[in-house]
Parts: sequence; structure tokens; C-alpha cells
Amino acid sequence: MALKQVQTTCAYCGAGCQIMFTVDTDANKIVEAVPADGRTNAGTLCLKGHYGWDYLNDPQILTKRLRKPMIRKGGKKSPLVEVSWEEAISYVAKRLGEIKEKFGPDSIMGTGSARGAGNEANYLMQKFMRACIGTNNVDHCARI
Amino acid sequence: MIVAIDQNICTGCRECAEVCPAYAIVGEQGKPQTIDTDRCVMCGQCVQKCKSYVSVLTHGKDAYERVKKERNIPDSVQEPLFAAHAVCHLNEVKAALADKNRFTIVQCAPAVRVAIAEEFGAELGTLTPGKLSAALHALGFDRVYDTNFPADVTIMEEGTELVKRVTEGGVLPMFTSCCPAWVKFLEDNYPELKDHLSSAKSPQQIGGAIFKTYGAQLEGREGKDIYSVSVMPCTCKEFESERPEMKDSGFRDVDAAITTRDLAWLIKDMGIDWEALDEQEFDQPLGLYTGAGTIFGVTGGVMEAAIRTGYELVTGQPIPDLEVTAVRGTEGFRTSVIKVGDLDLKVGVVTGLKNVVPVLEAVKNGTLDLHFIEVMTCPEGCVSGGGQPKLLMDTDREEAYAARRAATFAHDRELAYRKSHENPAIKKIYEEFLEEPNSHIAHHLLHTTYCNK
Amino acid sequence: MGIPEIEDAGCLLCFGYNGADSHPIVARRIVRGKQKGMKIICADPRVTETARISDIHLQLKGGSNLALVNAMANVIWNEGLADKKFIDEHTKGFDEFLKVIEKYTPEYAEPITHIPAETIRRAARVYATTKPAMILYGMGVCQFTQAVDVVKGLANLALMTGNFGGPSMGIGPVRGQNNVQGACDMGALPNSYPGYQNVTVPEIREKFEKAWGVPLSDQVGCPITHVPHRILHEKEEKKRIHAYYIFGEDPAQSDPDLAEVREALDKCDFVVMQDIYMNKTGLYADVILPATAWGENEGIYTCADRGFQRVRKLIEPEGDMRPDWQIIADISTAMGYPMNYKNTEEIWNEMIDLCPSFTGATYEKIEKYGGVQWPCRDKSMEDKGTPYLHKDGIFATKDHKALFYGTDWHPPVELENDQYPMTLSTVREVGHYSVRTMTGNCRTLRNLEDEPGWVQMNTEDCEKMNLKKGELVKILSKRGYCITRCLPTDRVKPGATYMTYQWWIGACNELTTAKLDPISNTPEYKYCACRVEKIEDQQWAERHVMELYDDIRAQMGIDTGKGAKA
Amino acid sequence: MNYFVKGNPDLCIGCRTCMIGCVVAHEGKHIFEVDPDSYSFNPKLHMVKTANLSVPVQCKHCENPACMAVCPVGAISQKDHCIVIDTEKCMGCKSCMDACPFGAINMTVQTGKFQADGTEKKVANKCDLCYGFSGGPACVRVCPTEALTLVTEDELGDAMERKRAEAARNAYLETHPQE
Amino acid sequence: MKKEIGSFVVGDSTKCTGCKACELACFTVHNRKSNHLGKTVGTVTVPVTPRLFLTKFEQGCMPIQCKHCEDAPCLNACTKGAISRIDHQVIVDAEKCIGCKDCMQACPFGAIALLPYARDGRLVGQAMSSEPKVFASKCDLCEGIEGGPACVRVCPHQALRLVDPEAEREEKNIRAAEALLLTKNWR
Repeated sequence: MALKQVQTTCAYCGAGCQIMFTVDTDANKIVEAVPADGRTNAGTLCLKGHYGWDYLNDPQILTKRLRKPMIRKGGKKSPLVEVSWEEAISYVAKRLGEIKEKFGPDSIMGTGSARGAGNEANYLMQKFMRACIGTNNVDHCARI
Repeated sequence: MIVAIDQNICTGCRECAEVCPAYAIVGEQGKPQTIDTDRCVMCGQCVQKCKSYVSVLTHGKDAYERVKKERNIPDSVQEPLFAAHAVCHLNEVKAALADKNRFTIVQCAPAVRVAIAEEFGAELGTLTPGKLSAALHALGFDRVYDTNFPADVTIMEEGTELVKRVTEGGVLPMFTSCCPAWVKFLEDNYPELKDHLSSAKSPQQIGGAIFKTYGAQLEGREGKDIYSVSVMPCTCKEFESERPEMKDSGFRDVDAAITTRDLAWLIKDMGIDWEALDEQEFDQPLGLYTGAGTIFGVTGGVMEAAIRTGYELVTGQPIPDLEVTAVRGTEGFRTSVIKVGDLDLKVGVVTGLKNVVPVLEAVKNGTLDLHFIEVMTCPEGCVSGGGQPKLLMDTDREEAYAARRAATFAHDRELAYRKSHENPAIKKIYEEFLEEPNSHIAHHLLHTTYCNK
Repeated sequence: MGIPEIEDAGCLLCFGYNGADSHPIVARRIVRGKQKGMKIICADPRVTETARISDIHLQLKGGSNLALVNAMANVIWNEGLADKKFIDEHTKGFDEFLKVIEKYTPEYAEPITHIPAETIRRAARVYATTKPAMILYGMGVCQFTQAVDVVKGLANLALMTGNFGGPSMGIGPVRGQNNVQGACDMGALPNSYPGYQNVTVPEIREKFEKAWGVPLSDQVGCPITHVPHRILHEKEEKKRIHAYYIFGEDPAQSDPDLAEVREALDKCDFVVMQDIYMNKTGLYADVILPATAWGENEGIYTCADRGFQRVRKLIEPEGDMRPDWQIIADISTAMGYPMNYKNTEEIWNEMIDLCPSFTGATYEKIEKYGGVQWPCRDKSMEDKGTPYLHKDGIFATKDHKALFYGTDWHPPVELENDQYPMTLSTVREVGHYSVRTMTGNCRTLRNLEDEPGWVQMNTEDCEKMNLKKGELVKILSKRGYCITRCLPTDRVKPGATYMTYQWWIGACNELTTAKLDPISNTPEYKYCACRVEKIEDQQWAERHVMELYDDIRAQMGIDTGKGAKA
Repeated sequence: MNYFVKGNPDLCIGCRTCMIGCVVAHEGKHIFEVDPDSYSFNPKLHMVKTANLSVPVQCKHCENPACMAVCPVGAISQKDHCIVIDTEKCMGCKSCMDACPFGAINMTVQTGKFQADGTEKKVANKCDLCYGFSGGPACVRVCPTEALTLVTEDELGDAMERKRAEAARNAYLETHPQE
Repeated sequence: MKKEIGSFVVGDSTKCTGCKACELACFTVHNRKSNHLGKTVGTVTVPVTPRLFLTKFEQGCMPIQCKHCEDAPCLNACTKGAISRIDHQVIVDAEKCIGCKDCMQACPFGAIALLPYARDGRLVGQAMSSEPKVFASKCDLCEGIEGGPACVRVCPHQALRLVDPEAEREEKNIRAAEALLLTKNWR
């Protein structure tokens, strides 16, 4: 078992706690989380920080982890069909392009994410909406 | 010993001591109890209360049959037996019934007809005078008379006595005397007040005296041929019947007093199917009774019956409201003032013997301004008597008493005559035999004296 | 100010913020402050953990925030407790503000707030006279139709007492989600580019047009809470929304008036969902794009006190998932606007150069110092960021002066009535996060609390309805209903109920109203009228809840042994 | 003297990290990889929240434990400063639960064990001070607000001694005010 | 919360006088239908078979009854499958019981007695024996009987208590937590 330690920021709440994870790189699994001495958390963690990481191994408890791109090929209510990334990307690009063409850029709405995605992804999302689509229709769930 | 506690069965819980009005149960907590027979008034409330049953687990496999034999209980009985119990005379009664030479007369008290059916699985307080009469006939009694009839006589005698005491000046307040446990209690503890007791005998004893005299005449027989049995809700009635002064017929007036429970045993023992019985009337003429007689079974009933008649004796007018609700109720001591013509008749009703002590003290001190006081030993009068069907669960007690009381009043309402003096058989017996209330012969047969301890 | 500074404040006014449930590690600072002698004033209709240890608990009636805030300002002024020097030197608009708060005497506020006038006075005095005084506020302020006004009202309190520009003072919104601050920082907002640069300011727009090489829209975009309306009811054809690209969110669970949200998603021509787990929104998505999760990719989050911190890859994703940034870049490229980045640092570097407040926050510094609190304007290693804002009372306005801004209180939109005599407010639960796709899939957290969640109700209300702890109840508003468990508690006032929004079955957003604050567009999650009904057949209800749960899990692709699969 | 963990309501924020910490310590880390219904989630301490307090309550490890006295099968015993339940011996009669005045004992499903009729087997469950695990009580370790402490004989003794000395000094000062 | 563990009745020897009202009530409610019991003693035609047992000991007396153990030795000992857990309570099926006495021996409380089995007002006999059939008589918490445990209802001194163990535990938790307010500054 090859273990490594990685410090990262907790995925929950805005307190920004630092956690030291022990990872089994052979098994590609988290072994343990202990509080790290971050600026805000100073060596403490709450229950989510301590015990809120095992969703990563897709435990099939509440919802299924998404692993493949999927498209409802028969329209709404039809089943989701797994497709390749190439197909998914080009399908999205085509449909968005058509809608932009037909109804204008402001007919498309995009969201950022206040959760796991991180700042860089949010930057790109708003850039995509503004520069590629051409609208300021971008917002996120800051209000819930 | 009419009421006893079996030392081998008693757990010493002393729940009986809680209900004993005479403080007659002595013993240490947790040890078997004994009854102080000097104090005991034989009311049987301890028998009603006791739950310490003869158990296979505690007393062994054979204990039940042994105890049953010891107590002379019919073999057919399978119901639980308890430490506190009353004596059983059924053997003598059975012998008398079997004896072709004895003319058997039975009377039953008002409270029996509202309770006995419970022993056959009926709802609490089921009213069954017809089945009761039928069962007694089926048992082979030659005459099935009723205590309600002598209760009507009691009203005539006691009512007249009261009117005399009030109008002519006599010892007041006057106490009722139909409850033998109460009478014994007064004799034992307040002998100086015995003149306050009505000299009239209880209905049982009036019945006994009449059956062996007038009753014998009706049959063309002699008193000595008569075997007189009473069925009572009361364990103390046997004691009363055994009192030496109760022989005014020239014989023991009542030969055996059995309880409601005893009668149920007897019916079952003789193989009579209670459910299948058709209703029958009580025999005439000494089984004809009024509503006044039947309400003797509940607290306040004697008082109410007396007022129904007394009102007319005094005023010559029928009472405007027959149902004297002012004296009904279940409180331990309640008083009211009844307008009887110009007279304000001040009456009191005591139920539950423990409640009588302050009343007696007040009478002694002269601080109680009443004319007439009814006293009953048992919690709500004879319907709650010590000889009545015993409840398996005390949580049913309130409902049982209420149901029996309600049935008694319902019976009163359904009867043709509701005042003692209107009973045709009463009129007849006074015409033919007793002359008039408080007459010489009445005094001889129907009145008694009380002893000093 | 920063989170560590909280414990050194002399006085903390904690307003509509329940740290113990939303940020335990921030609550820890409050507890430590209390141990150090900090005076705590807590304005909350519930007895929160902060309220429990507070010196003064202002247990106000829900929806009366501004009346209380204005009354505190009224007391501070009328009792001569204001910092006149600070007001003169660093602020504007005070006289206009005074006119507004004139009528808000504690006696005026008492019947509105249900707080005794004398208690309001006491709180105002403690706040104004204990230095330094800090204000923390949370969703109990923001999730009302009158939200921004209250934030300004709290700022007024800090301004008039000179509580700005030093450590352990000022006012701090404690942002709920791990990167809600970051999403704002990055310009995932309809009105601003990254770094809070307004889309309507021509110079700024020109800067971004130049950097991105395309002309940009000068129109403020659509806020997320307007989307159902824009899909369903928009009359103007060109404003109507036809495509919705949803990224790391679950509006079909988290947004108010879920019935309307579902209808909107159903009617929307094209819905793209990009997420890590299947969720309720996924049921309406035309395309689902699987992304890597926290722990499977690199990046930077911004915590509630503006701290940029690194988030690192822990394990390799198992499956055909891609990082969010990569998916977006691919789509953009496919649509003819090429985006080519090798890693997140490249993206970051492009971003910081466009945002003066972030320019100095390089990966290198964030790595080295463990984090950087913006503003950090200079790339030199000496600029380590800014622990607290408005140093020395210098505000980020043109004349460096802060503006007082007074408004009148108005009641919430949907008040209690005969049919719905109680109020519902949504709240947080410490063991679950957001819509629960993460924490609901964590074993221990699932085992600590699971469907159908709880409705907190006052003990007396429960007694009146003969409701026992744990009993299933039906709770209804005019928009919908759900089933949940009753939790009798003396921590809430009679007539009020509280639910958490992460449950599928006890889904309180079936009930909430979509009425918004006019400026922030935040829904009034904290106030709507509702009714609680007893369920006589509890056995049926327990079974029903289990069936519903199994059904939804099956829809989410879990093999429950029965039910339909997605 | 037995040791015990006690909570401080002034510090507790009711977050229940201690409860999960307890489960993880006793069940082992494998629970992060299994079906959540396949192990027993039994915190041995109980979060109490009333209008004026939040604090976990757990076994006091009494010196004369009522639970131990009433156990009909001798499943409760004293071991190295703590009172522990032998779940193999326990038959779930709840006598200890009824006897404990603190409500520190509850009944918990023993995962994978069943009674003769196939129904779940439940046994008494209470704080064992993480007996047999290294690192001391997990609840104390994981609490983010340091609201839990392990009270040992020495600590309690020292505190009492200090308090007695203080009381004596105060009494002395009362009679010798000039000093 | 859903009821997760079995309730039970306990006696209090400081209140109990030993009157056996509980035993008689227990017998009564359990035989009302099966043996046609009315409200009065006279309606009884079968031996009294209680499911709790008034027990005298040196210091006093109290009824002893089943704790409805969560890993019930009686249930586990019964090879006939006559004891099972129904709605969290440990219940004997008297029809199935063959009187093997294993449960009696397994129970550490003596909460089970072998007593004569009666039906329709008559003892049930058995083939090849003059002895009546017996059954393991133990508390079933008055399962299916209106008003809950009869022993609790009839006790004149409230010496019996139906314990909802989890609810009582939570109440005791609150008292213990309140005590922590007093002892928090123990140092």
C-alpha cells in the first residue's frame, strides 16, 4: 500500500478549512482525513470535514455517480443514452448554436457553481457565456 | 365467624384494612392478617376487596380443592377463592330443599336482582327479577317471596314511628335500622345512642317473622314447618338472622341468610341454565312489592321510600314529586330539608360506615339538627354489599355500582306501585293480620330492641 | 475581516446567522470569543447555539429585521452613542438617513419585532459602546424580499459607531457554500465580470473585449431566480430563455416553488446538466456531462473571508469524467470560440491579470502562504493580501467615503392567514450540505440524519396538535406540500416552523415562495405561510415515505430492488 | 477511580461530530467503504438540545454503577478505569437502561446477529471510553470546540485539593483581614 | 421516532403491598374472550393463570414480569418456535408451547411460569394423560388489549409502570445535561 498525504481545502461551507488527507495511491482511495492547521480552522474540523469525503467512491446510497456523457436522444422524457465525449460536446455545441442562431444569445442561460467546481471553472463558464455565446445571462446559486 | 381471613392465603397486603370501616383487621404489613371479631361488623367489604387468590404456583396443586372443602363450597365451583371470605351455608339450604317435610320460603333483597346476572356473564347492573324468581322456583323453593314486600312493611312501621317521634316528641334524630352492620356498629361503639335507632326490624327480619306467622297461615301450616331462606347482597344478614331476639314468630325467623354469590353457586350447582330460564313473577301475596321497596337497595332509598309514604301520612295529600332526588347521590353524608306540609323535615343520609362517626359525634353533642337519618354501611348502599358479585378488577367498581344503582331506579320507575302504602298486599296484610302500623301485634312481631355491649 | 479575527471582537452582533449549523468552524470562533469575554448580541427568531450563549438574545419575529436594525440605529443616535467624528470624516448621507430612522423608536419597533423596547435599547448600547464591535450576518438577513436594505442597515450601524477599518470590526456576510464567494469573484453574476467589474461600464467592457477578442453584451443578464419566469411567462420573445446550461447546481431541489421550477425545466427547449452525481435536475436534462469532483481535480476556492486557497487532487477519477473547465473549453471550441488551457493555473493567470483586486494572488503565493485574502494587487511576494477591508476608514468609493442608506421596513410578502396560520423558514442542518448529493452519499452523515428530515416546531404547538417527536406530519403551503418528521423544541417560537431544504421527501421548497428581493434577486426562503397537519395513520405514512424514497433513489439510478430506473 | 468524559455546554455547538467520531472509532474505518445499512450506527453518547443547552451526555462510569448492580447476567464490569459492557453476554433485558439515571445506555442492533426467530438482536450500548483503542476517547479528539474532556482521577483530585486550599485561604483571610 | 425497542412493565417494591390485583387483572383481561370471563369472579371457570408474579423477598414484595429482552434467552432457547418477537415484544404462542421448560430455565428473571392452559372455559386436556396441557405464561404487555397493560391500570398504589425505555432515556439525558451546567466549572 503506497500512502501519500495531501492537504486540501474542505469541499463544504465557506469556512475554508484545511484538511490533511492520507491517500492510498495503489487503491486510489482516501484512507483518512485529519484536520490541518489552516488559517481559519486552526487544526479543527466539523463532522462534514472529518467524515464527508466517502461519497467519492460512489457508494450507491442516494444517487448514482455520473461517469459517462449521456443524451436523451428521443427528446424530453426519453431515456438517457450513454455517448462518447465527442458526440456529447458536438451535440451540445450544435444545439446551443442553433438556439443562439434562432433566438439570439440572450435566449441562453448558464450557471456558475458555488460548489465543488472551483474558481477556474467558474471563470471559464462566464467567459464562455459572455465571449462565446454573447450574453451576460450567467449567475449561480449564491442565494440559497 | 361469618367473615374470615385464611392465614395460609393472605399475603398481608392490608388492602382490606383500607376498606374496613370498623378497623377490625389487624396484623403486620406483609404478614397474614386476622379479624378482630369484637370490632368486625361483618360487612364483607374485605371479601370484596381481597385479591389474594389460592394459586397453583404459590400454594400448590391441591390447595384449591382443599380450601373449597374447608369452606363448604359446592364442589362444582371452579372460580378463584380468596383469603378473605364469608361463610357458606349452602349445605343446610340444600338439605332443607331436599327435605320433603320442610315448606321452604325464600325472599330476596332488592339489590340481588340488579347484580346476580353478572355472575352469569351479563353486563354490570343487569336487572333480572323475573329470572331470579324463575331460578328460585327451579331450585325447588315452595314459595318465592320477596324482601321488597317486607321493605314496604318497614316503611309503614318506621314511617309511622317517625311521624310519632316528630309530632309527639320522641328521641330524635331517628336512625334507620335496616342495615345490620350499622346496627352492630352502633351497639358496639355508641350504645348510649341506641334509642335513636328505629325500633322497626329490617325488611329481612320482618319478612322472616311474617312468613312464619301470616305466611304459614296462608299455607295452612304451622311456623315450625317453614324453612325460611333469605338471599341477601350482604354478609352480615346471616349475623342478624342469628341474633337471639330475632325469634318473634316463636321460631328463628330466618333460618338461613345466603348471599347473592352463594345463590349463583347454588344455581350452577343444581345445574340450572340461567340463560335458558323464562321469567317468572314472585309468588303472591308476599311477593308483591312497590318501587319504594326496591329502592331500599341503594343509598338514600329507605329515606326516599319513607318520604313517599310519610308525606301522605302527615299531609293526607299525595307527594307532588314522587322521585325525591334531594336524597339521592353517593356522597358519604348528605342532608336536605323536605317540605312536608307545614313541617320542614330535616333528613340526612350516610353511606359508607366510616362516614357515620362524625355524625354520631354530632348527635352526641347535640349539634346535629335532623329528624331522620338513613345509615348504610356499604359504599353506595346494598348494591355495593359484601355479598354481591365480586369484581375481578377494581377499575370496574365505579361502573358496577353506578350500573346497579341505575338499574334499581329503572326498576322503581317500571313498577305499578311506587309507594309502600299503596301496595294492595300491604293494605291486605294490615287489614287481615297486622291491624295498623305500630299496632300491638306489629310491635310484637316487627319491632325489636337493641342491646348494650 | 477574517474568520480568525472574530474571537477578538469586544462585541459581536450576530444577525440572522446560525454558525453552528452552517459553519461549525466559524461558530467555534464565536465560542472562543465568548470565553475571552466577548459580548454577544444575537438577533434570531430561534434559540440558535449563538443565541444560547449570547448576552442579549433579540428573539425577533421573523420578517422584522429592518425594524430592529433601524431601531438600534435610532437608539444609538438618540442616546448620543454615535461616533460623530467617524461619521463626519468618512461618510455621506447621514442626515437623510436620520430622517428615515427618526420614527423607529424602540417602542415603535416593539410590536413589529416582538422584542421589548428596553431590550432593543440594551442591545444598541452594548453594540455601540463595546469596541471593537463586529457584525456577522447570514441568510436570515439575505433570504427576504427586504434583504439588501437590511444589509445596508447593518452597515449603517457599523458606520455610525465607527466600526470599520480595523481588525475584529466591520460587517461580514458569512457565505454559505464552499465557493459561493469564488463564484462571485469569478463573475458568475449577470452584472459583473470577474473581480466585481461591472458589465455596464464601457471602459471595463472594452478591457474584457480586448482580452477575449470579441464584442461583449452591455446588457445586464438574467438572474438565476428569474429563469422559470423567463422560460414560462416571458412575453418579450427575445428575452425568453430556450436553453439552460446548468453546471454544478440542482435547481429542481434547491430553488423555491419547485413545482414551477419543474415546469420550467420541462418546457425549456434544451437543458444541459454538468455535474458529478445524478440529481433531480438531471431528470429534465437533455444532455448530462459528467464532471470530476472535488478531490479529483485541482483548483482554487475562495472562502467566506475572501481567502483564495488551493484545492488539490487526491485521487484519480474512475470513469469517463472530465474537469469542468475542460468540458466548458471543449464546448466553446466546438462552437467556434477556441479555448485552450493546459491546466487551471493557466486559466488563473489569465483571470488575475484582468482583475486588479486579484492580480497579486498568484498560485505561487497561494501555495507558499497557504492562502491569500484579496484584495491582493501586487505580484511581489510582499503583498500577502488583505485581512480586513476599508483600512483606516477608507472605502472603495470614488471619494473614499461610505454612504448611509436608510429605508423603511416592510413586512414579508406572504403573511399568515386563516388557511395557513403558521410560518415556514428554511434553515440549515449541520450534517448535510446543499442538495445532499455529496453528504447524502456519505455513510456516516447519511446515518446521522436521513429522509424525510424534520420540521422544528414549538413544543406548545405540538402539544395542541398532539404531535410527538418523530411523528410524521404533512406540511402545506398554497404551492404544495410534503411529509416530514415533527421535532418539538422550545428553541422556536409558537407559530413558526423551520425546515432544511436538502430532503427529497421533506422537500420544503415545495412550499416556499419565489418572491424576490428587488436588488439581490434572492427568494424569500425565510418566510411563507404554511399549515401543519397531523397524519392519523402513522404506519401508512412510514411506509409511504419509504416507498417515495425508494422511488426517487431508483430514478437517481440506485438499485433499490424495485422501482423505475433513470 | 474510573475516568469519564464530560461535555461543557458553554463550548458545545451541538454539531454531533463527537457522535460520528464515536461510531467510526468503534466500527472501524472500513465503514467508509460499505453499505451504510450493513453496520451498526450507534453513537455511545447522546446529543441533548434544550432551550438553554446543547451538550452530549454519556456514561459517568460511576463508582457504584447501578447498571452493573442490576445486570442479571453479569455482562457489565469494571475494567481499567471504566465500566464496560460485554455484548456477548448481554441479552438486551434493558434493566441497565432503566437503572441508569443519566440515560447513558441505549439498546442497539448488533449487525449481522439475529435471534432464533430471525429478528434483530439488540444489546446495551454505552460509552466505554474507547476501551482498547489507542488515542483515548475519539469524541474528545474530534470535537471542534474542545467541548469534551476526559476527567481522570488525578485531575479531579488536584482540582478538589486546589478548591479546598482556596476555601481554607478564604476562611483564613476572613479571620485575618489585615493580611 | 418509530418505536425501535420493546417496552416493558416494572414493579416498584417501595409502593407494592402485595395485593395481587395485578395478577388477577392480568388473568382477567387475557381470558376475557378465550375463556368467556365477565366482570365478576363468578364468571371464572378456569384456574387463575397470571403472566406476572407477585414475589415476596426479605425486604418486601413486588411483581416480577418479562423485560422483553432484545436478545431474549427464552426466545432463543425455544426449539419449538413458540416464542417470537411481534411488534418489538416477546410473545409466547400458547398453542405451540409444549411445556419443555427451556424458556423458564433460560430466563434470568423467573418471568415465565408453566400454568394450566384453558380454552372456552375449560382446561385443555392432552392425550394419554390425565394432566391438563400447560403453557409458558409470561407478560405479553397486553398485546391487542384495549387500554394497555391491565396490571398498570389496576394497581391501587401505582406500583407498576409501563416503561418506554427510549423516551425515558431521553428524559434522563436532559436531566443529566442540566447537571452538566452545574458541574461545567469543576476545575
